[in-house]
Amino acid sequence: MAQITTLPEAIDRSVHNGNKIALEGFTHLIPFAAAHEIIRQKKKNLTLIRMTPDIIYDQMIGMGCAKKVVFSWAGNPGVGSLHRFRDAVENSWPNSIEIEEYSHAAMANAFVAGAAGLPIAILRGFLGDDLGKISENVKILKCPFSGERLSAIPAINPDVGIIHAQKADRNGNVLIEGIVGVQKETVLSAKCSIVTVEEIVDDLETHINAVVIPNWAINYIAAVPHGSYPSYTFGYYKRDNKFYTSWDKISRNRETFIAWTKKHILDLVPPSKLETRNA
Amino acid sequence: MAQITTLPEAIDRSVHNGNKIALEGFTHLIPFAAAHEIIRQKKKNLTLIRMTPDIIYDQMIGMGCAKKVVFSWAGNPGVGSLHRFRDAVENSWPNSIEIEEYSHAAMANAFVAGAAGLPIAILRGFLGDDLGKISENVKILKCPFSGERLSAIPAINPDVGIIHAQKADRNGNVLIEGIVGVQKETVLSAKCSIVTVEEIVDDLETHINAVVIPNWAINYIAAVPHGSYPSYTFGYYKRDNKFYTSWDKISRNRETFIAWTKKHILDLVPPSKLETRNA
Amino acid sequence: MHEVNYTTDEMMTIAASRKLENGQVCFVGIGLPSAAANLARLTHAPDIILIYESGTLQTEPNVLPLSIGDSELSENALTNVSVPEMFRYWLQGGHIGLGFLGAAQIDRFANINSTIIGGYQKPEVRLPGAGGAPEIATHCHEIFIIIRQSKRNFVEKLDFITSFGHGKGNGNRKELGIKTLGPTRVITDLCILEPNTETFELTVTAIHPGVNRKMILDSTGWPIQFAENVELSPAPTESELSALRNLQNKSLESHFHET
Amino acid sequence: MHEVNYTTDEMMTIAASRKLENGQVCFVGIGLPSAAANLARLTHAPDIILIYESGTLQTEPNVLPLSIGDSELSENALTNVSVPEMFRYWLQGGHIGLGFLGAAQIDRFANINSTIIGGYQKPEVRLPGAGGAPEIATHCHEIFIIIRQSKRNFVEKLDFITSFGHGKGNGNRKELGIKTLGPTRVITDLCILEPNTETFELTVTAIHPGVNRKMILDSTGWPIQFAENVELSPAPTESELSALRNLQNKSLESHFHET
Repeated sequence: MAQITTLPEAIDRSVHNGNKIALEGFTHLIPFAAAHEIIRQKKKNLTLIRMTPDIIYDQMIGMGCAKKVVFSWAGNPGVGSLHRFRDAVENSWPNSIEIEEYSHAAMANAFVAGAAGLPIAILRGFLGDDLGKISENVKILKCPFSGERLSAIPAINPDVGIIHAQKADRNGNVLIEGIVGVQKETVLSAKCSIVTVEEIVDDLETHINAVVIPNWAINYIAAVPHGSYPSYTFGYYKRDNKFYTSWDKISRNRETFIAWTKKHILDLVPPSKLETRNA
Repeated sequence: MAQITTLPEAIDRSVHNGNKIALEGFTHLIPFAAAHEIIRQKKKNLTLIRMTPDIIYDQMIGMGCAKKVVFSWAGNPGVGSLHRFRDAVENSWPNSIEIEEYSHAAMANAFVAGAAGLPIAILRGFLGDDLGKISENVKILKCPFSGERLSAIPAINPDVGIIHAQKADRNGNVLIEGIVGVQKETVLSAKCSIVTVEEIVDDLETHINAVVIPNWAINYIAAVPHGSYPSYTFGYYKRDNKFYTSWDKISRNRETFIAWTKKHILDLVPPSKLETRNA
Repeated sequence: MHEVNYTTDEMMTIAASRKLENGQVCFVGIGLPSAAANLARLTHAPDIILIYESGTLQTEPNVLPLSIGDSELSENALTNVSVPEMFRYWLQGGHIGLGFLGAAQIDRFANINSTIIGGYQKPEVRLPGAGGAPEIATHCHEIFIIIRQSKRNFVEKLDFITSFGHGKGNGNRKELGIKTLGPTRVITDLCILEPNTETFELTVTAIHPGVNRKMILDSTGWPIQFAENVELSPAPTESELSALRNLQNKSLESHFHET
Repeated sequence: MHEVNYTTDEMMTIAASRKLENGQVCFVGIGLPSAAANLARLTHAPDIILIYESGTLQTEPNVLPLSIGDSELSENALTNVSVPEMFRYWLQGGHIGLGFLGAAQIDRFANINSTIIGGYQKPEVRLPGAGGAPEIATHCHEIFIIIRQSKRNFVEKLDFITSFGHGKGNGNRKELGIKTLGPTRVITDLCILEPNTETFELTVTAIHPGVNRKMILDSTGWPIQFAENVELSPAPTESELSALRNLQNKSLESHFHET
């Protein structure tokens, strides 16, 4: 049964050093506020799982939270590289990180398997590409009926799954609208889940087939207005493309990155509106 | 690209003797009008695939359309037995039928696999039950990572998938609302698909995450008001529970069944409103 | 205090309903389980979470559904998901605490047959088959079964195991890799049965008012065991009975007397 | 007739856009593919169906999306499905005719690298990685690739095969059990390439205005072949250019000049 609490409390109780955690949201609804709270609480040795690491994991990696990143596309969308991610992979700064890499199709399937209580996902993937050849996490499975060769990959089951959503009702049922990515799978595959929401309302007032996650499938809910900024929340605010562009410059250099993080993450009392923090 | 046509035309062009066909709709949106048209067109030797055969397949079986039924629960919901189905299985009337039986979980997964272009579905199923022991369609698969034993079943890919839905727009995009069952999977797993709809409208006017099937995934669309009667269409009309109850009496006896079918299916010019036909 | 009249079916439904707890997440079969679960929701367990296999997640129907996919279920649900999602994410994913099933036949280890009487290939009676039951029986944390008790359906040997209960008894679930508890309680029109903690054989733990041990023995196809301490089920209260009857009348009205 | 000025990027985008057909179902990568596909939609192919991997099914954005998951894509889509559904039902299910990809590096058989430069364990340059490309490349009926041409990205040997094109040439896809056509066209800022029908090696089939064979040879990391009949790409028309520029300006305005 979801407990409605504050973000610092939810992170403190759920995320422990060494955990495998997934903060999901496919470009939309990226749970930035939760990531910043994890940075502030100085969590370490985390395995960070996310299809598109994006700026959110660039920040966490740069601040030394990660020992491993599980991903399928690591770029700054519409802009270019993730410099903190690259600095860690290429130069082991601030620490070396292990990477576990998939394609989007594979990783989406692995989240589905995790949510469905299966140990593996099967797909028609890794055909001819090098990822299938080098990865220990891709095995060939023979169809017991046709003899066809399929790929199998392990399910994803994070210790903690964290997402942002539009709203929760007072009982803690959560509504997600727009691009829904693998957010439902993140909550359902995780041992413990946190949902930050723009607001808590009396009634979700939505469509009969809307994407709603019931309170009994969630551990913690925290109201964090602008909790996905500089990503966006459909129906609430837009993506701050200028910030995404400016991140390229902020993050390219270790010193400017640290200065920005100190000012805009470490020194802030959460949860607060990040909108005015553009560099 | 969906062609908007009449129901007789759609059935005539798509459904051929000997085909494997699925008419889906989980209690809701059962495509009765399409089934009646198949009966009128005297299609034979069909493999009828459907999680819950319901009255719709009872009628088709009784009229000799079926050589095989693939299913997971064969009853008259809320009422009792399917007498025509039982007469075929127990007494080979009007002809013997083969059965291929699953659980709901297995069959739903098999539809998913079909829609996803996979040859098999895997699930944690058939644990200790006799269906897993006697079925040729259940095989054990060993997880290549953990060694765990999983069940594998073949994907469902009907020659023709038929569903009923609330509405299509003039381009042939289809909206399904309410209980959506395996309707999307039926269309996407089938080689050819037919959707009957209550009405064709200018604009679907629905939610950003509504269950909508685009026109390029559908072959034929036919407007058939009351096309799911005596089942129901959410937003349009209710389930005729009296008819479901009366079916027990109509169908219990071969002669009353044939008389009813002649009057209410064979002698009718389709598509028409069936609402006044209650026995 | 005057005597309250009630039927054995009413006693069974009310006895089952009492065993459901507030806040429980319950995967509900249609018919008797659905009646008992909704009675619980309308009486002592207002926050019980009801889930039906049609994809209606957390639904609060105003009347008992006639079919598993009634509009009443979908319109009063928190949301409606696809049937594959229901079985994959919610059931197999391990999110459901209690599975509440009906049955055609049951044996002493709470295995269920709802498939056939006679041989599988040419059955004497073809029953509806599995539906959602087999995976409900293995994936929910625990299972309640509600069934009228008679020699015809409490049988020495099932013709077919549709849903696995405790198999051949103690340890059999674990041997098959099943991690959930399985049937922890069977509620009938005569009594309540629970698996013996050592043998896992169903044992009478409570007897409904007006029922004696001989009636139970005569209605069971094997020499049924009684627990050391057998309770007497409290008779239905007037408020339980009126809640149940009101619900059933409203349901009949809704299903058959509207246009 | 006066001369029209345009950039090589504009030529590339317009050349690519012309190859898209009305009514085609097209899985679109972000950036150059998205620009070309939307230009086609706004000019000669108004009924082209655009799909982005974020789950935005059949979308008609008014401006070019900056990211794969822009609100512009979701608000103008027929519907929004989950990312797993997109990859499982729509892509792997075989419903998409054309996959339209960008690339960091390409080889003569249209294999793509977007993963690393150098060794995998300790790369000189870590690129973003696969994203949706590998399965787009094998599940769409055919593939177009749009990429700026230079010795740095048209290479003799890829450091990593992220997405399989024609592998080692003729027959390699079939050997691996891939049933789709793979890359049928590569559009660059200099020319258009198509696989030779026998060897499946990329061969220049059309050259853009102002480009000569030496420029193409100098911009390719292998001794590139020319088809027997090489066409001259028509220069962008004024209406094509104004449609593209208008779209790009509107997009910039929308992304960066609003609050």
